Amino acid sequence: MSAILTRVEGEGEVQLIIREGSLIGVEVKITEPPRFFEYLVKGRRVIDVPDIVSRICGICGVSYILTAVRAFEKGLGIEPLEEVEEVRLAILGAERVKSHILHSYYLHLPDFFNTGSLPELVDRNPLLFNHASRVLLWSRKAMEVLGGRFHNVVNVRIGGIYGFPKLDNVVKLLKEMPSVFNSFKYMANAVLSLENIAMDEQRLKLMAVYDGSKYPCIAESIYVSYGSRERAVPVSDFEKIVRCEQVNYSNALRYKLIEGLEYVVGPLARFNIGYRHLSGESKDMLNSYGWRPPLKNVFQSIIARVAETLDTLIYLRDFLENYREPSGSPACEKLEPKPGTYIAATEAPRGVLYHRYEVDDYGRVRYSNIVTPTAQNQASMEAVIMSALEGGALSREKAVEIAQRVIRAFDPCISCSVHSIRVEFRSIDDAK
Amino acid sequence: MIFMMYEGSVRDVGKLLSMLSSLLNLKVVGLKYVNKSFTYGELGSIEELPLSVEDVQAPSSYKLVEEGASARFRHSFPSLKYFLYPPAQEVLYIDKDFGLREAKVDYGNIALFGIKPCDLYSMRVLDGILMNRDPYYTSARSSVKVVVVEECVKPSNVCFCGSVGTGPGVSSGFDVAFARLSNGVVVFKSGSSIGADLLKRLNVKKAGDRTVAEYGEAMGEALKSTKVLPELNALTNALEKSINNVELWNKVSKKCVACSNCNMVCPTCFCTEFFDEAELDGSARRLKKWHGCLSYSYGLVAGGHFRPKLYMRYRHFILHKFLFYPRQVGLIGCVGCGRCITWCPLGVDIRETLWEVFKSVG
Amino acid sequence: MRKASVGVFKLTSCSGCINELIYALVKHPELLKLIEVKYFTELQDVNELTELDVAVIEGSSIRGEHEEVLKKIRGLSKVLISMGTCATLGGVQSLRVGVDVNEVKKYVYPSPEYVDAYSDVKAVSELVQVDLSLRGCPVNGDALASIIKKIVVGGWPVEVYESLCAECKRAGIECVVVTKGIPCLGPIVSAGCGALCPSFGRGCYGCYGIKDKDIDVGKVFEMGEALEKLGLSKEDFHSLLKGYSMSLVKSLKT
Amino acid sequence: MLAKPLTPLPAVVTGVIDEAPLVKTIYVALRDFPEPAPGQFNMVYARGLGEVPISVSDAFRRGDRLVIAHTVRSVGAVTKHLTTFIEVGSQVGIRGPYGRGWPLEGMEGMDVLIVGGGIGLAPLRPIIRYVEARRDSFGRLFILYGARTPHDLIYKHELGKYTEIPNSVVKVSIDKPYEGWTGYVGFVTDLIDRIDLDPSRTTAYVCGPEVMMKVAVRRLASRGLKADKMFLSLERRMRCGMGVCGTCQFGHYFVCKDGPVFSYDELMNYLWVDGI
Repeated sequence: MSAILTRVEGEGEVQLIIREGSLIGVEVKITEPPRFFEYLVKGRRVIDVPDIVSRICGICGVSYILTAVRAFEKGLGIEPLEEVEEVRLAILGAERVKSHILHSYYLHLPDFFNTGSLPELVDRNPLLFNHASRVLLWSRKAMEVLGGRFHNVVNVRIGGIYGFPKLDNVVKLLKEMPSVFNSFKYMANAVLSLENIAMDEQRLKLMAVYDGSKYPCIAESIYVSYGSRERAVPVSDFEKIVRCEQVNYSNALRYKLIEGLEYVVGPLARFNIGYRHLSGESKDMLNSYGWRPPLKNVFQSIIARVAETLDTLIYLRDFLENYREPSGSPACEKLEPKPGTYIAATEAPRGVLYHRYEVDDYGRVRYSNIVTPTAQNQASMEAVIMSALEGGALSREKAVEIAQRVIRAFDPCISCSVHSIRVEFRSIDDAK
Repeated sequence: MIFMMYEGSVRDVGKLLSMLSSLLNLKVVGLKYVNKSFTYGELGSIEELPLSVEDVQAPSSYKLVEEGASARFRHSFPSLKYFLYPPAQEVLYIDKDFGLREAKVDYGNIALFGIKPCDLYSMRVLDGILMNRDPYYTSARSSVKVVVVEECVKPSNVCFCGSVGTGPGVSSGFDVAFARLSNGVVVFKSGSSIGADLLKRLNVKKAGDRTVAEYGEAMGEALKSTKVLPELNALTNALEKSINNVELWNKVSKKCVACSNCNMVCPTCFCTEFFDEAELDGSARRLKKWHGCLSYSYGLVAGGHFRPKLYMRYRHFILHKFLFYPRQVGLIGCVGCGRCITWCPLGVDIRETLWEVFKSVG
Repeated sequence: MRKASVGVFKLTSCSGCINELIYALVKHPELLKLIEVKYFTELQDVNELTELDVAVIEGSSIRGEHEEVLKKIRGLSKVLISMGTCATLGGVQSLRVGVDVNEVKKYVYPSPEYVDAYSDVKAVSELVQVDLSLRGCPVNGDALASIIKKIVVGGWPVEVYESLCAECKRAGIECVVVTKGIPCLGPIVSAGCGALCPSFGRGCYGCYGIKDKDIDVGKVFEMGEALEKLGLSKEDFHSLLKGYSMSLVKSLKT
Repeated sequence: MLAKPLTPLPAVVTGVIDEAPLVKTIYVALRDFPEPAPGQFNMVYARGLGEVPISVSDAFRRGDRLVIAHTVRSVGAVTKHLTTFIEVGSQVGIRGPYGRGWPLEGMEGMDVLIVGGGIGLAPLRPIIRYVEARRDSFGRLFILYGARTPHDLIYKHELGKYTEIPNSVVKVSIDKPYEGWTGYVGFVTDLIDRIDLDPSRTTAYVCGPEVMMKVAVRRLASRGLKADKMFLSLERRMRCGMGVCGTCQFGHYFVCKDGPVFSYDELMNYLWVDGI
């Protein structure tokens, strides 16, 4: 039996394989059609790559842009001005706020309120809706002021940005911040005081882009926590510590650690790995509701999202308060791509995002490999669903519902993951 | 008409500017050059005028160079209509009970400062169409109480005001005109009793013979450099004859991609479009925006199109300026500023078009 | 007033336009009271494919099933809207058009035989009649809200076809081509974004697609020539056209 | 100058008549509104959607109010709304009356020839009313009217009554044969050759699609009518109605304020130029 995934970004299905009354397997399938992004960037100028890969995802395009930008800048030895880097991180931050609010409130929260749709949740709790909307709408303005638009921002380029945000726009954003914090806290309260978040320990292996100096975001190392032990490798060794596998039932490309273990990327991983770097204010807020690391269950990801949102809002406030429109050039003018390999990894809202590009003698992309967070989480998604359903004598409807909830807790970004996952189209008719 | 001429320095220009606000209590408005960008707005001081930069213009190219005291600025893309007839205005709010609230334009009392002869002329052209008809223009325009013009001693590569008789000097429609000669001397002349009074209070001395001669020579040179088109009557006759020559109009509009930049920068283009914003409670807003005749929508109606081909719209742009405007308002509609040449991203040059038409059918 | 029944469907795309639609609903929650959402998997669990007043399609078609689904939706809908550049013109995935899809599959997938896609990428209007086309990668959520409002109150948007340059000039932005020599597709690209890229000092790369009413091969060629002088090669110009204006590029042949 | 030249006057719809497929006549009643002359038009505003220029197809006093008829064909966003959603009691906005109408004063004693195509009869109807009210002042009244099919004829209930006007000739045509149609089949302009026309004492008033008007002009000229005795009502994109938005330009004319009615000799230089 299978069901279309709802309240996720993109289109997918979950299939529960039942033999003689007991569950023997779970398949999370992506029904999203392929767009062949690795092929789309083939032959393109390096400078064009960020805008193309931005279109992989309708929520977290900035992460794609910045990962590509980072890869080429690193490889070409370009170091943008500090002010420029701050603007870019602020855009990334605004995107993280947007993504987390979208997911937590619009897609995920209905699960905790036992409603099946956003309109129903709005009906039931209009005040919560208003507050969540205020934060989301502000994040949109922030993205517009800093990056040009809500997604597929236009202001980030290899070597810097295209233009510095206008000071008066920044001032306007800043003016709204107190009410944004206020609204966020209302929403955070609603989430942090939820009493139906699963608490059982799932013994997850976690991975994040992390170098020990700041909360996982952009760094040169990949950090893996196995629970009892941990390891860190340079980003350039990422492809050595994971393995890409295909399983016979779906031929989906999925990622596991080289030892064969499934792992989790995303807010939960970042939170457990980087908790100590969170601001005091964020920690205090969590602690006052009794939340402390480590978070042990994927359903608790929403707690990590709330913490990250607050932390990011604090970062943005500091940025906006200290912003002065610089007079220098927003980007290094000369860009002369050399042949070679360009690699970077960043933390997209959903987790580790890895890009590798091979550039030919003409400065054009010859080959690329883009590993998205959802592709990495897929094995874990199935494993967690499996363990959540094991042994229970659940009705089919209930089983599907639980499976859906697990998947939503991961916040899968299906449109981004599809380019590396085998696709099996199910027509809408069948789904009915 | 013979004007009394005075001579002074750039300092006197600054003094004149402050007199307008201190003495006549006017808001002084001009093309400001602040933070490396141009906008029409209230001038706090003469420092906000582009006095030490020079625009180097060519088809599809505009560069500003810092030239210090010898710099002579002509224009950038915003013409006077950006101020008098803004690109977008809310005109009406209709509430859910069909109650109407009109937008008001109140500019106070204004002195236009440092505008160029071509832009001064464009105001007369727009007056012919909009004055006492469009309430917003009428209101904005009526607020203009004093006009101070800077004559162009050094026109740019795209200027052809001399060909259409709109510049580089002025002879009417202004209160004070000044010209900055290359030696730093500024020549003032008054065009009205207010102007005469202002110059008297400015306490500038009567221009000496040498200054008068230098001024005459400079303006003569400027006029010569901007006389680049065929003689006007012959040109308009040729345009009249060309109307039906589809092949010719297709040829001269070959490079045009209908982007309407020329319409937007043209100081006499006034076409507008109205837009409605509906609200769910039944209320609505009505907005007015510039619309260019090169754009596809121009001539489009539900169920048909009166100018479906690009050459037709390009032809209208040209004919309107040279043939139709004179019949509509009694003035030539092209002021010869050359903005449409500079700001055309494909470098379509109206002078070439006119010559082409002239040669083909003239 | 009877609530308008609405369905939102996704073909090949990134969900970005759907997110703009969600933004429009968040910004104007009163809209939710005037529409009945019948199908919208990103918003609700229970979805049914039924008769609709308005169907909104995101994304382009890359295989036969898409065409069937589209035809079915068309048959059920009074008004069909193609939302965004993918649905309206093909979208970024069209960059692969012109190459045998088997080549493309092999390049990306280890088991290409499992991937179902044809060599073409088709805009919605290539397959079914479209009542309203909205461009943009992504479509602008505020414009979207404004249009939905008009439709909900029983109206229809009055369309104006003009170049991005018109918006750019009205906004008082200095032309990047003329002042900085930066290649910009604005002159041949449809208005709609508010001249976003030029407002950041950058040339338009055409994500709203080229104009469809007054552009022919000759004009595209003229634009290409002008851009080449500014340093954008023909090849890269064509990529931009393919990536954001594919269905128009197809119709420009001749 | 009007005090509020761009502001419509709110008006309540007092009647809606189905004329033909996609065509309705909408009546509004207004106080303090100038009486339109035959051939003038109003800007009709649908709130939140936009304004369209619509010819006045009838106007009469009822008590202290002026009732004005606008015959609207559903072709665009606004007209579609007007013909679909507007009903008795709905509110619309009206500005006007605008433009130069049909020249009737000074034409006394002349034969009046009306040539209408499709919805083009709408602005011509006030001429019929005018002549009927002053029947003795004018010579013969010819009404030539054509539409695509019998269904597309407007004012069906009235067409028969026109024959009752003394000294009138009414001829109606449809473009292609249609079951049950016994009248003339062909273009309305063909009818020009089928009437007894005295060119020296006839004024022609023509309105319809531009191609039809061009044919009419040719036919009328071949029958000996002078250019200054033929009048045409033009259609263009119009946004303001008073010569400021510029979108209705036709040659050097603003169709909204210099027209919409022009004599053929005024148009001669432009009418045959494609897209001028």
